[in-house]
Amino acid sequence: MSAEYLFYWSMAATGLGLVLIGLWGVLTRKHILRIALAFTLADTGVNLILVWSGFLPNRAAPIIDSSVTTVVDPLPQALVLTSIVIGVAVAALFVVVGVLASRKSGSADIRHMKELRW
Amino acid sequence: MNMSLFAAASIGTGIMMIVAAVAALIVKKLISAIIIVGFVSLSASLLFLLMDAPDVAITEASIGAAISTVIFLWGRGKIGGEQ
Amino acid sequence: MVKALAVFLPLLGAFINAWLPGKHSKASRFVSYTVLTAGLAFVVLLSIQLGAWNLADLSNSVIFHSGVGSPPLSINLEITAGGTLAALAMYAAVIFSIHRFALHTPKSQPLILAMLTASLGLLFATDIFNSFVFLEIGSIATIGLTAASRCGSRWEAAIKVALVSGLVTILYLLAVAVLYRSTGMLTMAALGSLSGGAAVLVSILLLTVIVTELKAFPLAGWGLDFYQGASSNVAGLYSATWSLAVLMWAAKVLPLLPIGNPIIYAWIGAGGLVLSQLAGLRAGSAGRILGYSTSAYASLLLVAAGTTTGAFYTRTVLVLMVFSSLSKFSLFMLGNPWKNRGWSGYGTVLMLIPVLLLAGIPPLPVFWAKFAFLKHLALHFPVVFYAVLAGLFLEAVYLFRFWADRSEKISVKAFSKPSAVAGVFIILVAAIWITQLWWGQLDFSGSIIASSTLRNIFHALFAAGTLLCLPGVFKRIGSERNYWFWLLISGASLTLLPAAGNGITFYILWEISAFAAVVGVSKGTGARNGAFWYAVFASFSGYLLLAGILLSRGSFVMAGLPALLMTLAALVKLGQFGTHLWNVRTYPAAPGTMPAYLSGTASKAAVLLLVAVALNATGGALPWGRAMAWAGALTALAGAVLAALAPDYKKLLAYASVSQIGYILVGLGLASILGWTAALYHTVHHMIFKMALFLGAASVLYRTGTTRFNNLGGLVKKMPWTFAFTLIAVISFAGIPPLAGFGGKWLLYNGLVEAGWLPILIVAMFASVVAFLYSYRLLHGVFLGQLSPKNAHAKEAPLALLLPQGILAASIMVLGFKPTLLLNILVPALKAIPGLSGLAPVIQGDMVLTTMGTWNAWMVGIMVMVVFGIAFVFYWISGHKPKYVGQLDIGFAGEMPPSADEVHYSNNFFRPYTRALAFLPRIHAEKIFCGVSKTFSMLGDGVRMLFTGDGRTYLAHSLLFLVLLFVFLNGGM
Amino acid sequence: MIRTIVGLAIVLVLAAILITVVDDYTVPSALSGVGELYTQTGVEDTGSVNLVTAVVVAYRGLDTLGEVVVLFSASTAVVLILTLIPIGANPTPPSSIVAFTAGILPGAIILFGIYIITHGHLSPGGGFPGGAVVASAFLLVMLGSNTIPDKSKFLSSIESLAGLTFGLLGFWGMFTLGQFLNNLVIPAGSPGRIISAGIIPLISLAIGAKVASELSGIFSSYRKAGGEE
Repeated sequence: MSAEYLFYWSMAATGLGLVLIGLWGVLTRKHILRIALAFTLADTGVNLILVWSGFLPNRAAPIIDSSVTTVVDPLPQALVLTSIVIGVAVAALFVVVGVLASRKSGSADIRHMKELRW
Repeated sequence: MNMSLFAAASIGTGIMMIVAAVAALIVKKLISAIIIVGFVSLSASLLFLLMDAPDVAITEASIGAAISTVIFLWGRGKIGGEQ
Repeated sequence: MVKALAVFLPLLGAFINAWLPGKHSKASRFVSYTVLTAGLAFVVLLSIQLGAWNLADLSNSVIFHSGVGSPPLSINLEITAGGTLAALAMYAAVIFSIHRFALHTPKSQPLILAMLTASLGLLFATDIFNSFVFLEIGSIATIGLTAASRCGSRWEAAIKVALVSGLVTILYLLAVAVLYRSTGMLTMAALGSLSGGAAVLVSILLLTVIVTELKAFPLAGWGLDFYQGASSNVAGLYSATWSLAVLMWAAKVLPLLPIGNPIIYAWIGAGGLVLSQLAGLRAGSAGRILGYSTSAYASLLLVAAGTTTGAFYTRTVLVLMVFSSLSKFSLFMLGNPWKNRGWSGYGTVLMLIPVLLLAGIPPLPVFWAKFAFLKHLALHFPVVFYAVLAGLFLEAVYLFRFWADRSEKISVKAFSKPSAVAGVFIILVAAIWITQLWWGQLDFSGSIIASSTLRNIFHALFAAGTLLCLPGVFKRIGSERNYWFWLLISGASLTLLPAAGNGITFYILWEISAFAAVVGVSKGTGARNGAFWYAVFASFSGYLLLAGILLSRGSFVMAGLPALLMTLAALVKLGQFGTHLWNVRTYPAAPGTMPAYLSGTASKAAVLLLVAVALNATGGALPWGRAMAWAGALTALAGAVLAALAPDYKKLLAYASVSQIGYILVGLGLASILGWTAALYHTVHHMIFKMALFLGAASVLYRTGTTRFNNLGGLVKKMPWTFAFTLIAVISFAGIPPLAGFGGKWLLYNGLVEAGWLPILIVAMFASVVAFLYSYRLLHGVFLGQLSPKNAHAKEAPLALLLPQGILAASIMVLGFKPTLLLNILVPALKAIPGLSGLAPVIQGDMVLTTMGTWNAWMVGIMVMVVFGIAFVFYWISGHKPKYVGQLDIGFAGEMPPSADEVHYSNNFFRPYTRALAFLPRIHAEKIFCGVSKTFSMLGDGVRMLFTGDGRTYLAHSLLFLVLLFVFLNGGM
Repeated sequence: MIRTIVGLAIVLVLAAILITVVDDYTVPSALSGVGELYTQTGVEDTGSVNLVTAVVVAYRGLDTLGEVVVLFSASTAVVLILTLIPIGANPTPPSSIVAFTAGILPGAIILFGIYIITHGHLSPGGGFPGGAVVASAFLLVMLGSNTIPDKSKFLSSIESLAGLTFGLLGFWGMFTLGQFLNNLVIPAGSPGRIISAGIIPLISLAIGAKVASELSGIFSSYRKAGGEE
């Protein structure tokens, strides 16, 4: 296993790990903000994986000038820019709705938000 | 060699992030959790830099780490207290 | 230019709107309306340019380029012809509903416009990541609108949408990463070039995302909660814009997924359809019911994606999804819970149109698409076909219940009047436009009933029955509403029914007549429940018929299973004992002359169906004829017993109707010329006397306002003509010569003896004896005995009700004395049918000869009259003088009469018989039905245990679904 | 407890699936697909030296527009919800350190943000990070002041104007070149200069202004919600 290999795949592993931890948190945490935090973690992980999907070791950032010709893929980075901003927008809304929902149900515990069922 | 340094950095950061992520979910205090998640975001922006994505790194640092954290802190203040 | 404006004008409007301060809501409304109208105009232009009016070819499209360069480098939107039609619907829905948001939350307009932009974007998107961005806009707008509405559970609904959209984001971006890493492209077309592990991964991720977003079972939980919790404005807008967009997007993506064999979609869809609709039966709130319906349509989409391709797929999906979304939109807008300002009579119908659209009842547009789709399934995917049919029936059941429960409470004001009118207009235009595509399938060359004689008999029967009900339509009492229009529609399509040349034509006319009658019934006082039962059984029989027709390739020619299904359809429609529940609930509830029409005329459609099935499938003799005859005989007996015990005039007649139908079944089951003669003779006869009786009941109701025997009696003095006509009818159906009823029974018994079916003969004869009981009760309870003081003011029925009765009574006399008038037509026609066994009765003058004996109607009539005359003379000269006392004159008993009702002699009239025959009603069908419905409820409850209400459970569902998909796909590969 | 274990099981199975399904555990050596094309023709096509900005603003401008709408919707929704339902809390007065910092830093931060925005086509940065930086300056101002700034007319004007500008720039491309959001409606100029890359700087400005004003709007309505008791 070369250093390059480790470098490359450790990125993916970190991203995947964050996604899975985030999903686990989403499934198991009770506090509504904890769930939002878990989503943020998973989001970060997904963003890492996305950037990684266009990443090549031994290349330069995608800013072309006279000295640089071999760069990494710019597209996933562009996607991740979008994804990060979307993530914060969703988080902002989630937090607001979560705060108000917890005020309505008198607790931030998601198990108490089961008025709608069946 | 340069590459092994990169590998060490990325693996180290990665392990740190994963540990932090788990900690964020199981730590008692919500405020610690929020700060830890902010820290994970900041580390992620380091990884973005390592992956030759400076644009993403800047954005993650300013939006993911800073602004998200502020938002969560606000939410914590409004919900009040821990679970 | 036009392309860009059609998609992005709402967005510009949103930006401008956000800038306008909230106080000046007029200005922002002006902006919204301007932008929406202009955008709509551009969409119309586009759809004309693309030739979208021609549903047969929706392949045209224009490309909307954006950015620099061309795909895959840049993004484009493909504006398809079908897409423009969906866009039209979205625009229309927003224009229709935005004023309501403007009233309640003026500042929500930017969000609505953003949601519209997202829907349009998703509709036309061709890029995977671009779709993601639009998906996020849609979720955010949904969450925002939900949370900003004024509805108690809005936070919970919003939280669940937010949770799910968070999960969807993660799974989707994972799919994007895998797709990009392995193909280097993000266009939808790139999905096709995936292979190996990446193909599996992207497929399961995207399929999970799609099924979650579609709210298809089993991932429907969050959607149901959302529909239940969101305000009806938001839910309505959501279904017409965002939900529709997601459906169309899924329809676009599903065929592109590298999933191997797309039949897996059909399995997910069909299984989900049945299970979710079972759970839907138990849904309580209006929003949740419509949520289940949404889930049903999502499942249908999956089935379509798994079983159809090409232009057929596009068209089916488009019509189904656009119209179901629009229907749900209007139901949400109409069923608005906090806008109930009383309701007007139009409300029922206004609400029924979308319900019928959703249930796919002809001739509404969804039907055509559904029919073509089901036909395809029946031919190629029989198991899926049965599942889909079952699911659709269950959906119809709870939709009708929704209608029956809710339509009391709706107000036309929920829509402004002009927009309601415009909406109905739009639906009508769309219906006509869509119908013309399939119009060619209709066939009126009359090949279903080959014999023109039989055809003409049925034509005449239906036409006469409808016409005789018409004079009385304005004699309504209490809160009964106008029903003549629906009676006319129903009667007209019935009259056309015998002319149907193929299955689809027959089915359409059948359903139109049934559902027009449903509306008619619903106009009665407190008749919602009756209408509901009618609707449920009508759609049950309709789906059986449809299954039969589709399995026999759109025709009637197949023996075996298709013929059996159609026979069952007819039995349900006839009210065969066991399914008679709807008769006895519907007939008494129907207004005015409607029961006469339903019992006398409309039920004969089922006889026609039986005849058609027998003639086409086997040339006359159905293999299950004997079973049918048994069923008929038992029906006759059980119906008669229940009729005798009925406490209500109309109910008694309803049970009597069930009973009499039994004789027809016995006759048809015999499959001999004699049996058929008896059956068809009795069909005509039943129509005549049952209409006379129900019209008599209508007259009594009209004059006294009640049909309870306890409150009736002694009306002979007040309503002598009505009594006379009823008497004639009663004598006739009791089978007493000289009137027409005797002949039918004589022929039938002859037939039974000829076939040697003696046990059936005995049961049928016993039933005739019981018939005496209830016919006596009928006469005595209503007309004879003491006049209730409440009815002292009653007078003779109005001419509009009396005249038809007179005509019917006269025809009973004519038919009684000259049965050969009918038999001369009937017998030759039946003799020509090869499948019927036995010898034909011979007709010589007034004499009818069979192997068993001779029947001379004139002679019998005169003899009976002579005997009666002698008896009457004896009675007269015996000088018996009864003492007439008032109803409350029971002073000699030393008691104060508690109330007139209880001392009425009709109270517990048949108490001795009730005791003696108690075992018969005890096994009556209600219990069986209770059992059936309990079973279904339990199943439904079991299914809905899945939906725990905890948002995290729904996320777990999605992830488990993903795992199962993986297992399934890897197992299959 | 059961839930924790079931959650863990689900997640582990997911991990197993993801790991077993991937059948290519190599390190790629060359770009494939569109990535390669962007690196070859990106500068030529758009005039932007920073390829990420070229993709964000020019090639996939539609995504960016959509993303701006995401932010717009979220901000509108937050403002809408919080104006409809005032939820109270006790605003704490800023500490002296915060107040001091808030007096000095914002100007510098805003300048930095504008630099990031305007140099998006030359160096790392662009509308999103720049806008976020500017918004953080606004946040600082807000934290440092005792008064509760409304989501003022000024903010919503900037928000709307920026959005409209973005949209209209898009239509400009549609009109002249037949492609929505094409950045070459004016000459590209020479790559590497500040005035180059067609209208990318303009679009970046619009994005930056939009992002900054949306995020500030969210903050200010948070703040407002906290202040109304």
